[in-house]
Amino acid sequence: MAILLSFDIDGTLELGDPPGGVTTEMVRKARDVGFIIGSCSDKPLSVQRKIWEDMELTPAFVSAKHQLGKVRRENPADAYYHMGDRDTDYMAAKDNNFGFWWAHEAAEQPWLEFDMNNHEQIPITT
Amino acid sequence: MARPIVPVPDPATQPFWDACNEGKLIVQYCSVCDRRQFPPEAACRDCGFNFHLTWQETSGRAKIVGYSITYDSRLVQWHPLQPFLNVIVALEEDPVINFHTNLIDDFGTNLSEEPDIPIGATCEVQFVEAEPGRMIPEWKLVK
Amino acid sequence: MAREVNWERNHDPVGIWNGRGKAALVARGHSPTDRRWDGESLDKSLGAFMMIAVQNALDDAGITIDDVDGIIGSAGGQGNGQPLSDVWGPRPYFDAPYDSEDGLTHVTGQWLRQQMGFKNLRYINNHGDPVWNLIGQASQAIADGRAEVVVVTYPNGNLPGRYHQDPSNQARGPAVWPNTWGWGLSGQGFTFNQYCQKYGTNHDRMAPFVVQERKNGLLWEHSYYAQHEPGEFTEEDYLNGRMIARDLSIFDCDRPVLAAAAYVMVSADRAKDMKQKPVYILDHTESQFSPRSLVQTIDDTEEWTDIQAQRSYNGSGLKPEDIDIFAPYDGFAVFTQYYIEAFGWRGVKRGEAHDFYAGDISLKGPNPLNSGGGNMGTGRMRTVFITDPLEQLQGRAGDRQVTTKAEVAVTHGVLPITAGTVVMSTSPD
Amino acid sequence: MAREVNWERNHDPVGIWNGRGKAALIARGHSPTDRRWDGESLDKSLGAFMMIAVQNALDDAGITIDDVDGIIGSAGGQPGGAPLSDVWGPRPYFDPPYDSEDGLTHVTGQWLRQQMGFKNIKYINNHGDPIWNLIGQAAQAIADGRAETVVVTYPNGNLPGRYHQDPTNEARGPAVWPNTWGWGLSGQGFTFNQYCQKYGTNHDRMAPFVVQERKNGLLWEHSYYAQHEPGEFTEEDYLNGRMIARDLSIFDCDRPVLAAAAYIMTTAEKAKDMKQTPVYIWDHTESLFSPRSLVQTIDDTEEWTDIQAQRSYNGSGITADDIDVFAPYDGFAVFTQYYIEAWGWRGVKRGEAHDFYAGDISLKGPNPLNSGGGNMGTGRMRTVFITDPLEQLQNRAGERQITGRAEIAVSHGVLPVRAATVVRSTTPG
Repeated sequence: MAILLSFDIDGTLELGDPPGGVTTEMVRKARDVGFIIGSCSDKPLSVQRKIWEDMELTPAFVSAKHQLGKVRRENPADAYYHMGDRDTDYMAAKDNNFGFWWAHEAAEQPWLEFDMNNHEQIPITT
Repeated sequence: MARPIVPVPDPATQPFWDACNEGKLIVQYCSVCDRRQFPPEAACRDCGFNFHLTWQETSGRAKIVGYSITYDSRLVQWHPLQPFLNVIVALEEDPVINFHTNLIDDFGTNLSEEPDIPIGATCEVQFVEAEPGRMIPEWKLVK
Repeated sequence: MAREVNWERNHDPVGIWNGRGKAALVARGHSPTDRRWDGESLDKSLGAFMMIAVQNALDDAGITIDDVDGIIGSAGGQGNGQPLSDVWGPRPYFDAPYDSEDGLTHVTGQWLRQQMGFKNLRYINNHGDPVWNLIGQASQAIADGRAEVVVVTYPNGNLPGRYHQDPSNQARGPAVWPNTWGWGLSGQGFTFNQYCQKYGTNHDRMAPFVVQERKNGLLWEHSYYAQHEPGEFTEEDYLNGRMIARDLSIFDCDRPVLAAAAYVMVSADRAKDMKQKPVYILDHTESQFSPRSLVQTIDDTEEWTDIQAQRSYNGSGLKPEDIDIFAPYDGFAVFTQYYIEAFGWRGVKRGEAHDFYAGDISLKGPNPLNSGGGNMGTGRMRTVFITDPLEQLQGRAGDRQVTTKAEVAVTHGVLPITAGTVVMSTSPD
Repeated sequence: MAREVNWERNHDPVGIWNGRGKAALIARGHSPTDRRWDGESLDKSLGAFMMIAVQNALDDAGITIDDVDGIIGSAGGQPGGAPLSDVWGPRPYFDPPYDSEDGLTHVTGQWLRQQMGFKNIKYINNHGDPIWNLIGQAAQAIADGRAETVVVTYPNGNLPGRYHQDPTNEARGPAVWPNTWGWGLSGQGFTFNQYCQKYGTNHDRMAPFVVQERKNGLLWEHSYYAQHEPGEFTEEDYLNGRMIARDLSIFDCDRPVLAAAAYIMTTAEKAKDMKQTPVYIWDHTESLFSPRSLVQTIDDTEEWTDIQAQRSYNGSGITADDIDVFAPYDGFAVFTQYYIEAWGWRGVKRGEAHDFYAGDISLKGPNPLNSGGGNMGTGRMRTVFITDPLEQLQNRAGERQITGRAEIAVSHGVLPVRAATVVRSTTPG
């Protein structure tokens, strides 16, 4: 199965400004487990690419926050998740039929409990 | 529909909101300066006095001046409705006087597609309930 | 002492300033630039940064604290010490001198005097804001003989938490009008949308301008981006900017930062003894308007900026072709076009700014607009609008030094509705 | 439209006024002077009186309503239409145009335009006060080209009932400080008492001054006393005055009256076509101070009046010796000594005014102080401070015409804390 994780940066990743609870190590682990990973942030695309370089990881995508729909179109997957610290992140996820975690929830790495062979996207309920 | 944020009247604006509850759109008018004034102030901005400052009912008709669409407001209560439309209309009989509207009847909020905002198109006022007992002016396009 | 604060030149026709050439800007000093204060590190508070900036400015001028007899500054917040927004104080305080907001998120001249040990001050004023007005105020104070050697202070704070968020579901006082209809940055979006409709242009045509400002900003060592995000900002980045309020995208809004700057200004007489070349103040003018009704329309915007531009030309006796260095504010990127068109710099008329952006506005070209990078290129500290023109006129802008003549500079800000313009020159006449 | 009201010259050093000689005062018109309005007679309301005064001024200048393009006035009360005191409105109103306070106890330019049928007005301003400031404001408006021929209106109302009586047993806002401790006119009494202590003088030494003002006032046809109480006021009368607040007696307080005056001011160019000899405005300057703490001390008073006197000298370029006609305000008789000493007229220094009063200050002598009689000699209408110097310089003061040179006049008022000075001359300078 293909499951996509979209990371907001500021307030979510530890390299963000302000730093969030999701460490580079967690992102690396998600990649190693087989998730499609990338970022979706208000930071300029070029800055997002630079941050991935600093993490020594290669993202499948970088995206502006309002272009989450494009991420879906360009990255076929069976389930999509976005995580972030702002209403804007939540709305972007909701509007584009992504699952969503608030940044503090994401820091618990809920994706590590997924069955990578049989997973159904957890809908946004709130 | 309850509005995200409701206005709290103060002495200067109470007559305006009371009139809204009666279905009337009123603005201040200084009879000696022959000048309308909105938003309401304690005195006429021209002569500096309140002697001739009264309230005058408007035609309730206006034309669209321009618009914006809010995607990311600092007003937290509005977040669930993003993106939403912000339109400015100018009173037909006195284009200096303008009003806010979200044109809710025609375009709603959570805009899903590009709105067609015809600049210069005529609108008329309608009153919508911001909360029980509190009507506020909104505007709709005259077809 | 009799206290009068009415120093502004805002009554038309202002006429040539009688202080022309009597005051000079000679030196600048900056603190490091951080994104925000963590609320704990006392060596990185706004007060600590302000002291660093003041010392750097004194060193730059080659003088000591004992030479200074005036401090003119913004305390960095609203009067009476009100917090800048809901996330600013009250907080638990620290030991003196950090036992109040003064020194943490605001910095008064009186606090600086105490901390830094200024002994010879005879004039302190914290009532001004923003930096264009402060430079004007200091020029006027010097021309009037209130002080001879003035430190101008401009601290700009930022704390954790989102800027100016408002959770209330009720609107009161003047806020009933915007908030009831969800109006906010839409004000700037609306006016700019009117501009686009009026002149048949669109948001994306600002790209070359913002991209160029980012380029210029990377060449200024105090820029937030130069220090913390030194990658190139591309047209692709700009065009993918998320809309905040149409037609204003996230990359049209400046980024709040924590930084302080100080300037040394002196009388023309004293200027001769300073380490740096004097840059003389030829004029300062100010304005404050109010909209006709609820909102600021493009017509208001053009009327107000025209009045202020004419006022500045009237006060300085200059014409557009005399301006070598032009630094119109860009706190929202949409402001700049209104100002360029009002001042008619490089012959740009109403509605032509985007065409102008499409031409050569590069640093080494004929039209080096905002050679310091503006707020877009440096962060929301505003002081590049003073520092860059100063350095250009002193011939010490380094990589940013323009290749055109750099003898007369005009810097202008902040909003169309309330503005100050400062005219500087390498010569006192 | 951009609306800015900041026309005052109040920022030192003001420098020679760039409008010098561009505006001229031509003519004056007065209404009858009554003690108070009865609340019924519409032909004696303040509005009716104001119209009489305007028509008289127009006739005096030899022009018609159609020649006028500006009205600058005080509406005669607080902005916002707040009543002057508890006995002033709200009341039952009459048919239009007397259906509000405007026309009864206040008179706006807009009301006058409507009632009198002014057709060519392009500038109206009611925001100024008192009369010295209005003359300055009109001079500035003319010099700036806002209007060419301006009517300046100054209505002064009075209604039945005691002036400013306050029955409340609670004090709120700024009134908590004076009212809780029963402070009132004691403010003027206190400052004057300080003056007496400082310079070793006393209340009774003001007698020659007040008696002389009463004498002069009887020679002015519009004086309340000339019209209604034409007997001689003697030194014995003064010395038997009832104390109101030591050291201020009832004869040191001006008498509230109902009267209106209007002035025609125009450009130097247009002045040539008018019926009367032009008197040119050389300068106007203004000031507004605030006490260091609760009350105005003698030190405050001397500092403020010194600043304003120097400002006026700086703005007009004249010296004390150049002043032929000197008209310092006397709304309380104690003010005048502060002003004379600040200006140093006839060489009077701090503490010497009472000695000066003891000399020859008669109308036909060498030092004809307040040749119009001031408020003490005419009632609380203040306009004699404009009319008398005008007539002296036009050489049509009749029995009041002084015997010395009358080419340069200085009028000054109202309070030490808030003042304006107008300098006039028979030549444009």
